[in-house]
Order: sequence, then structure tokens, then C-alpha cells
Amino acid sequence: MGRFILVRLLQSIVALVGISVFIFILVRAAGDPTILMRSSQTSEEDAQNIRVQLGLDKSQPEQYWIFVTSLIHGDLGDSLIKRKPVTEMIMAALPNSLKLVLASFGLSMLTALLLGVLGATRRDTWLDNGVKFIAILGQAVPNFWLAIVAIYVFSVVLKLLPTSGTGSLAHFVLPVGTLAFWILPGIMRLIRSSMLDVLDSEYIKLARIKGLPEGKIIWKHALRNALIAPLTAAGFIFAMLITGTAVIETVFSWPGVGRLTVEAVMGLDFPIVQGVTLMVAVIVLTVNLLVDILYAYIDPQIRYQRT
Amino acid sequence: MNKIILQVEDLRTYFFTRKGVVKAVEGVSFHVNEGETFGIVGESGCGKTVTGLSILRLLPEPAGRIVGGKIVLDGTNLLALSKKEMRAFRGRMVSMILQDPMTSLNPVYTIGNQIAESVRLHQNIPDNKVREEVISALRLLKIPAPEMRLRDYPFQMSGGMRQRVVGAIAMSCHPRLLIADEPTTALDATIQAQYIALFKEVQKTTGVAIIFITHDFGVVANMCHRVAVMYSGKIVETAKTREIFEAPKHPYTSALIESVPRLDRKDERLYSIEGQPPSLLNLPPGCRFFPRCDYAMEICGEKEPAEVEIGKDHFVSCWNVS
Amino acid sequence: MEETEVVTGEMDYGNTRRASIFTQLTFIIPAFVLAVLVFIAIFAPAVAPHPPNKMSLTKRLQPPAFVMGGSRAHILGTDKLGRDILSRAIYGARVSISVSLLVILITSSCGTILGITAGYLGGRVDGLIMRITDVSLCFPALLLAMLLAVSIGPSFLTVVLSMSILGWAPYARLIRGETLKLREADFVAQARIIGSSALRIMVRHIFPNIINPLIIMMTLSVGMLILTESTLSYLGFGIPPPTPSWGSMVSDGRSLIDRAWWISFFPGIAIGLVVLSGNFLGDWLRDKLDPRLRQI
Amino acid sequence: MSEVLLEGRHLTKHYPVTKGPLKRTIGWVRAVDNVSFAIERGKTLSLVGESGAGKTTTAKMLLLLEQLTSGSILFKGKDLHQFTRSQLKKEYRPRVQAVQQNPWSSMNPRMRVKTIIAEPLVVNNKQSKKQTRERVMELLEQVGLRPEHADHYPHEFSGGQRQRIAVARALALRPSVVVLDEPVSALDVSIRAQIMNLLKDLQVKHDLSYLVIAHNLATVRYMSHRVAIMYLGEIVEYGEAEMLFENPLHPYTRALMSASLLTLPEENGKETDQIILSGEMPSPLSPPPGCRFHTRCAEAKAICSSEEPEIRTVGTQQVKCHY
Repeated sequence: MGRFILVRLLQSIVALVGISVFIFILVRAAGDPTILMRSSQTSEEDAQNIRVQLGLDKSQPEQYWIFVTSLIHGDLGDSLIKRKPVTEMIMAALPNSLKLVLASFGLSMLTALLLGVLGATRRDTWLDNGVKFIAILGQAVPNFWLAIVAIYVFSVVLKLLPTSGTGSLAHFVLPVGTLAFWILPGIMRLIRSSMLDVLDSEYIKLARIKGLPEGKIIWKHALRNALIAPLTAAGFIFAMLITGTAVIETVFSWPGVGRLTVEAVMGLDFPIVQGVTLMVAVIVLTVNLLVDILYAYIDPQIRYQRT
Repeated sequence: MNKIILQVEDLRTYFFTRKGVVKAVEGVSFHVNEGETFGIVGESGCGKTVTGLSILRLLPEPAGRIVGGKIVLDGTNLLALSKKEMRAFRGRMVSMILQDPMTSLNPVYTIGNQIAESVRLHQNIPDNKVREEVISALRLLKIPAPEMRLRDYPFQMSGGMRQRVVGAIAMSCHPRLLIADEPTTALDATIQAQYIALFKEVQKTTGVAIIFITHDFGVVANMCHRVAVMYSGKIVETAKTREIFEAPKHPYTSALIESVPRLDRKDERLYSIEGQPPSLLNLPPGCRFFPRCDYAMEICGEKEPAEVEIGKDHFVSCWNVS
Repeated sequence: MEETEVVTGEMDYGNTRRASIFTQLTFIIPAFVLAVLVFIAIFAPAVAPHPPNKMSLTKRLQPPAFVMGGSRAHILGTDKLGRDILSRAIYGARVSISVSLLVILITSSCGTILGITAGYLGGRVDGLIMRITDVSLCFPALLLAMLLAVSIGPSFLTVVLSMSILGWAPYARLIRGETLKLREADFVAQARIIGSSALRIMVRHIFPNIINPLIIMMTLSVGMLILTESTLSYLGFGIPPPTPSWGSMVSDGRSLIDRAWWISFFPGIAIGLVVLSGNFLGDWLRDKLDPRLRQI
Repeated sequence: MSEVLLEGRHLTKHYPVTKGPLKRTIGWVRAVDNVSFAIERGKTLSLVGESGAGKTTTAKMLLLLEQLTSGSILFKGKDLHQFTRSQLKKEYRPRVQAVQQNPWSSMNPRMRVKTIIAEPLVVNNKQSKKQTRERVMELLEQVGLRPEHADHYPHEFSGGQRQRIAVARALALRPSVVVLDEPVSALDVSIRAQIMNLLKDLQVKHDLSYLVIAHNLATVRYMSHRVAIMYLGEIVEYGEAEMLFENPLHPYTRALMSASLLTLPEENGKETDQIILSGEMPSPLSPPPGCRFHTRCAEAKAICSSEEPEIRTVGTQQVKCHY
């Protein structure tokens, strides 16, 4: 198992380098990078020392080397608007985003598991059709619009919940609710279809032949096998989650990394966007690695192949 | 070999699909004696597997329904039981082995776990005794080094060994009746012979009655005491195995035996039955083998032949005979 | 395989007939909605009651006609610059349709070609393509859109580009999976036995057998793409104003939600309706063409 | 011994076994080991053995679907290594065709029957459209199907009918050798006889030579003139079909026959002397030393586990066993 993780780590690092090269090229794609680095107030003289600081006079590979070494020291350059180091700003905003992401991920996973399994085991009953309808609705409606309607209903009309900002638990309800409701359909559909496949299999037929009660058949025999397929999409779901968070944070003006980035894009504050992209890449790659390890735990056959 | 353990009378199982009602099993009757191996042989789609599944009341949903007849196992009519009562029967009184060993076992649980599960379910014995019971089940099926094998996963075993584990699961709660649905079809010839010899021994030691469902006449000859030949949802002939091979009375049975190449002699030209079995959606009136039968008479096309006893334990449904 | 009840007499299977009417509907309604959408997108100038960007400061924040204070001139009301919401919504359809169709064309063709090559040739080619696909699948498209918006500025091209650079990955993964199954099939071996070239096999044998899953995925991605496009416009780096797009219309209404709910409400409904139809059509196609494919 | 069309000499195929994500090779699966045989004009040779014996791999080598690890294939006495790529395509491939086991996956479900049968002709751009259509109709008729079947799709046919279409396709290029990989094992019992009779009639009519891959001995006896019994990648017995079935020499052949014979249960339940093999099929990754069958052979002696037996010729039969 150890060797496998080592190799996967290597692959992730390669992917990370790939992404950093992509950003490096992108920065220079629009001509002189200092145009991007300069916000409206910086004078020509400031632009010149940015150019020197970035060593733009040196050859391309050398520039890339400087770019990477500064990266490794965690120095993502300074925000053009706020003049503060990017890393600091990201670290400040990260905890808020993490709270939002973990809460909604947890909520949606639990509900999706429950509804997915129930939907699969009671096929074509009112429950199954109801679940399917919510799934289709959830995937159809844009999450920012849903959030706005939720604000209108719960805050403006019913005045139960705050319209935005963080602080008390009440602030959490709407953002987490809308984000979870948006991811829920995708996961639920995956679990339901993988559950249906497993329920058709021979070993489930054998479990029934043994005379096992339905409950045991579903929650012991079927579920564990049914979790293998959705796991492969965990990376994809996580990417959707990050996208969703950025949007929800903007709607609820939640001080997370998402809003920070959107505002940075507004102000053409390139270093922040670049820093966030790299950070997200690291998170995504780690999540993939964790999923692979979890994979081996659930499916013994893979565990044996990999040691 | 005389006490009847299972009596099936006029069993009718239909599948209600959008395209219409598929009459998979149409009035099947037979009995199985204690300690006997009763063979059900026929081509694919003749209803032999559906008959087996109907006895366990485990038809593929949503369309499968038993619409008529009685299944009496050791004095109890299984069709009269509630779902809960029937569930208690499964595994304890009657059990089943499926065809493909590669998919019959749950890939993510160990062998020991899957056997212990049915032992704990049906035999109320203290936990420390369960392990012994599991090992004795494995030993019954002659699986080498059972203590070691407990912790193995299915993918670590060959097809033949897995089919033995499925056998161990089925026999772990000492059922009175075992239904084997083509258990050897996916195995190689030598492993198949091994499996059949093994099950003959298991039958001797445990006295379990076996219904052996297959399309392979070689297996029928080696394994079964009595045989029923099925065609398009009905039993056309039932007799002792030797009589079926040496003196088949129904045209389909004899045609089927003649179209199987023999290993002990060089056949010049095999007899081949023309055409295909009728679709179960719109069945012709009269005898179902009528369109393909060489001895077809006018009446065969109109009325279904009744079952006639033409010898000791030898029943045939054909107008030519009665 | 469920426990079988014992039934005496005829079993009614009415619900199967009811089910078939329901499936009919899941085709007719979405197909009709999408057809209407394409129609109004093409003939927007003729259909829209007012020019989309015509402002009139006197009629600012007018509620929809059916609400007190609304007027028939602006059925769905006006936004804070007095522009007619219905007309802007109609023109907004143009943006959504053109963006999603263009992106679908690009992503499905690249994805299919890469998917078939990776699936059929296997080995290093397959390994390389799959590594790239995995990374693109897990990389949030929104972030890429932000990067592009910052570096080459928001425009129609930026939106299409940001959705296409990553959009081909799901196609590649699906088509590769299907190709791997087909490659094992005997008729592919048979084609090689009679001497067909790898290219001919991919075109004549593999491609015709992956059209079903391809069509299903394309239909389902209509909804997904319109959602992404409207998210980008909502955050402000999609199609630059003043071109009307549903996403930016919802974003304009965000701050006025308490006083003028209709500014954000109706474009949201439009997005929802179209995406819903796309998904329903996709589901219907999947049941018709390839029920086994529940994974998408 | 009529003229030899296709001959395999010391054919060997080893698959590398890789482990872990770095794909390091840690062993070799010796699927086929030093197998030699000859297919004569108008005659049928059968490769018989259980799964894992290497019969299909051997067939794939002949059909150029698998590379040879070593050994050579001779077509009409000429070694394939001397053929250039285009010669292979023009002179060898059209002459050797195949019918596969599973009628449900051996045809492109998207193509009509007439396109499927015509494809070999189209790929090798043999003749004009009209000639091709006529040839297709002729082939349909030869395999017992009617011309109006030409426009239907494969899913509209039963297993037996599909196998007939596969045979028609295999005959399109007038091949001299047809490889039949388990041609009837996927079919129902009554349909098998129809197809076997069809194949035998076509063999006589077109002077075809067959290489049949099968595991059912009775089918093999009905179809073949010469038989090769394979075990774990090696030919353990090879010779005239009738001689081999009348008195099998190799213990494995005897065990295989006793497992497939119709031994009716004696009236009084006395067991007939059936040979039941013990143990499992060893893994081809590490075949047992000496004679590969010694681990399961009832008559195994000390020499069997140490020395690999020579192939001895007894009359017209060849057998690989010390006894």
C-alpha cells in the first residue's frame, strides 16, 4: 500500500507542475504580464520595479524557475489592491469556506445516501418518483437563483433568517442548505443507479435465498458494493462543490475564499486568482488521493492488487 | 427412497410484461422423494429455472407472479405462507445453488463471514459454536484447509472452489431440499465430474433431496435418479433416468437425445429438430411441440395432451402414446 | 428479485399503461419547450415587444402586469434602468443557445475522438489521455473561467473557451468506457481478421455503436452548460453587458430583491425551464436508446 | 496424409505479468508452450482442452490476432515470417477466416446482414457492387437462409440463425482454412446438431479444412478427423480421432473422456469406475515441473515430477508421457 501512495503522490506533483506551467503560460498569453499585475493606481515607475521584481528581463525558463521557487516558499506575491501578501489573505478566508464546504458536503452525502438507497429499493413508488423529481428540479435550477429566492422567502418575507454575512448558527442555514440542495441530485442519482445495478446481481439473489431479511440485504450486502461506483465520481463532485461555494459565498456575501476570488477577478487582482487556483489544485489532488485510499479499503480486491 | 418430501401440483407462474402475459410455467406437477436426486432437463427458455425459483418464491420482480397450483414441502404448502414465514423456510428447509460461481458470492466479504451469516440466522447456537459449524460445512464440501480458507475473499479462489463454498452455504443449515440450477455449466469437464461426485457423497451423508436443473444430458445421466423433460413451460415426460435414455416415449425427448453426439460411438449423421421453440407470449393451442414434431397428428394441433402413466413412475403427455 | 406474492386470477398491470403515457409526456413537453426556445432565439427581434437595451427612466422598477401597479406595456415589469425584462429575457435566450450549442459541438467532438482513440489503442496513449481527463474532470470550471476572464478579459470567446477546455473530459471518459467494452467484442476481432485497418474499425464499427450514449450525454449537457454560462454571467465575467444574458439579469436583481423581486425571478425561471426540459429529454432518450446507461 | 495447408511449429506464447502501478514484470504466464500441429486440406483438426489450456490463444496466433513469442507458422509450406505485410494481407489473411463462439457479440448490431457478409469482400475490394450482392445472396442460400433475411439486423435472429450468418461471412472470401472457436457451445442442444451438420456439409462441398476449438469431447468426435488434447499450454496427445477415442493413451485424455461419458447409474447404485481427478487446475504462471499433469495424475511416478517427458510416437498417435 505504501508504494502505491508514493507513486500516486508523484503523479499528483507532476499534475501540479502541469497546472503551474499552464498558469505561467496564461499570464504571458495576454502580452506583458505587468498589465495584469498593475491596477489603476500603480504608476509607470511601480510597473517597472514589478517587472524587475518578477525578473521579466531574464529568459523564460529562468522566470519560470523564480516563479516556482517563490511558490515553494509559499510566497504568492502581493495583492495589488490590498497590498497584503496573498497567502495571508487566503489563510484568513479559508476557515470560513471550509466550514461551509464540509457542512454542506456532510449534509448532502447523508441525505443522498438515504434517498438514493430508498429510491432504489422502493422502485417506482411515490417515494422513488418524488425523489427523482426533486433530483431533476435540483439539477435544473441555478443555485444562485435558488439562493436569492431562499433569501427572499426566509429573510425578506418570513424574516426568520439573516440575509447574509456570518456569525451565529442562523447564518449557516441558508448557505449550507442551498449548496447541499444543489449537489444532492448528482450524488443521489449516482448512488441510486449503482444500487440498482448491485440489487440485480447474483450474490444479492443468493442473500435472499439464504432467507436474510430485506434490511440486512440492503444495508449490509448491497450498500458496500454500491458505494464503489460513486467513489470514482467523488473528485468530480468535489470540483462541483468548490464551484458552488464560490457562487453561494457571493450571494450570501460569506467571507470565504470564493468571494475573495470573485472580487479579485472584478479588480483584475491577478496574484490572488493565481494563488487560489494553485491552492484549489492542491486540495483537488489530495482529495483524489484520499478517494483512492478509501477505494482500497472498501474493495478488498483492489487492496490486494496494490500491496 | 419412498417418502415424498416435495409435492408440486399444477404450478402456474406467469410474467406480466408490457408486451403481454408470458406463461413461463403452465401446470407443472411432479414429486421428489427423500434422499433422491430429481432432474429437470430442457433447453433454454423452457421454464426449468422459473420452476425452481417458484418453489423458493423468489421470482425476478416486478413481473413474476405465481398464479396457481400448490407446492407442499414436508407437509407445508409454501404458497400459503406469509412473506415472513416463507423467509424462515428459505435457507433452513429449502436452499439453492446458482449457475455462475464467479458472481454468486459477495466480493467484499470473506467466505467465513458469508457462511456464518446463514448459520447465525437459522441455527440458534451460541456465537463460539458458529465457527465450528462453518468449518464443518466447509469440510462437508471437502474444501482443503477450511480454517485457513475462512479469511479468504471470493476473488482468491478458482471457479470450482467457489461453487463448493456456495454449496457449503446452501448446506450449512441442513436443508431438507436443495435446488441446484445448472451448478456445473460454468465449470470444466473434470471439475464438473469432481463436483457431481462430491454432491452424491453429500447426499449420502446428509440425506438431502436434490432438484438438479440442467440442459446437459451427460450430467443428468451421472447425477439424477429420476428425470422430468420440460418444453415451453410444460413437463412432457417424467421417468427413471435409465428409461429416459433407453426407452424415451415422447417425440421431443427421443429427438433431443438423438441430437446429442455420443462419445462412445461415431455417429454418422445427427438428427436435428428443425425450427425453434414457440414464443411464450402467444402460445399455439394444443401440444406445444406440434409445429416441430415428426409424429404430429391432427388432434395435436387442437387439444393439449393429458399426462398418462404408461409404466412404473413413467408419465408422458402426448397423443401418440395415450 | 423480490419475494413473490401468490396471486389468484388476473393481475392488473394498469400502471404499466399509465407509465407509458407518462413517458410520452416526458418527451413531448421538453421537446416543445426547447423548440420554442430555439425559435424565439432566432427570431428575437420580431418576437420581443421592446428593443432589449431601450431605457426609460420614467418607467423604472415597474412590477409585472399581473401585479398592482404593473402595466401591459411591460408584461414582466422593468429593471432599475427601465429596460423591459421580457424582451431582455428573449434576447438572453440567444446567448444561452449559441454558447451551449457551440460548446457542445466542440466538447463532444474532441471528447469522442479522444475517447475512441484512448479506448481502442490503449497502452501509453490511453494512459496519457486518461491522466489529462482525470485532472480536467476534477478541476473546477469556474476557476478556469475566472483565470481566463482576468487574463484575456470577459467576452463571448472567453466563456466558450473556459467551458470547452474542461468540457470534453466527461465525454472522453464515457466514450472510452464504451469503446473498451466494444473492443472486447468478437465483431471487432472479426474485422481485424478480414484485414480491416484500425481506422476503419474505429469509424465503421466502434463509432456507430457509441452514438447512443453520445446523444444522451449531449442532451443532458445542454442543461449543464446553460447553468454554467448563467453562473459566469451572474458573477460578472460571462458575456459582458450590455448584451442581455439570463445570468447577468439575475445578478442585477440581487441587490433589489426586497423591492423588485421580479428582476431576478423571471430569468431564473427561464433558466430552470430550459434546463429542466434538457434533463427530461435526456432521461427520456436514455430510457429509449440505452436503459443500461444509468451512470451519466 | 493429404496436402498440409497450415502448420504450426513449436508455437509459443508467454504473457508478461505486471504488478503495481509501475508495471514491473514479475512473471510470465506460459499460455502456449512449444505446440506443433498440421491442418490438412479438406480435413478437420480439433484442439481440445479445458479452460486455460491455451486452445484459443493458439487459434489467435494463427489468425494473427496475437504475436508469437517464438516458433513459426507455415502456410502451404511457406513460413509467414518471409511474407511482407502486403503479401500477408493479400495472400494469407483472406485464405484463413474464423467463426467465433458467441453469436450475440460476433456481429456489429448496427449493420444489416447483407453488409456484415459483404464486408470481407468490400475490405479486400474484390469486386463491383453487383458482383458482391450476388455473392452475398449465394452465401445466404448456402447456409440455409432466405434472401429476404439480407436486410434485417442481427438482433432479429435466433442464436442458430446468427451462427449461420457468421459461417456465410467466413466463406465470403472462399478461404482454404476456417478456424471455428467453440462454434456450437453457446447454442441450445437441438440447434447445435443443425449447425454441426451444416459445417460438415460445407466442408465436403467446398473442400474446406477446419481448425475446431472445443471442450466437449462428444462434439469433437462427431466433427473431427484429427485431434490434439491440450493441457496447460502443451499438447499431451495428438493423432487420428477414431484411434484416440478408441484407446486414449495419455492419463489426462482418459480422465477427460471418463468425465464426459454418459455413464448411466447402475440399477443397484454401484458406482462405475469413473476417473475423478483430484486437485485444481494449476496456474499457468508457474506450471508444475517435469510433466505438467503429474500433480493430478493417478499414475504419476517419481520421474514424472522431475523430467519433462519426450513426445513418443505410438503408431499414428503421439503422446507426451513417460508411460
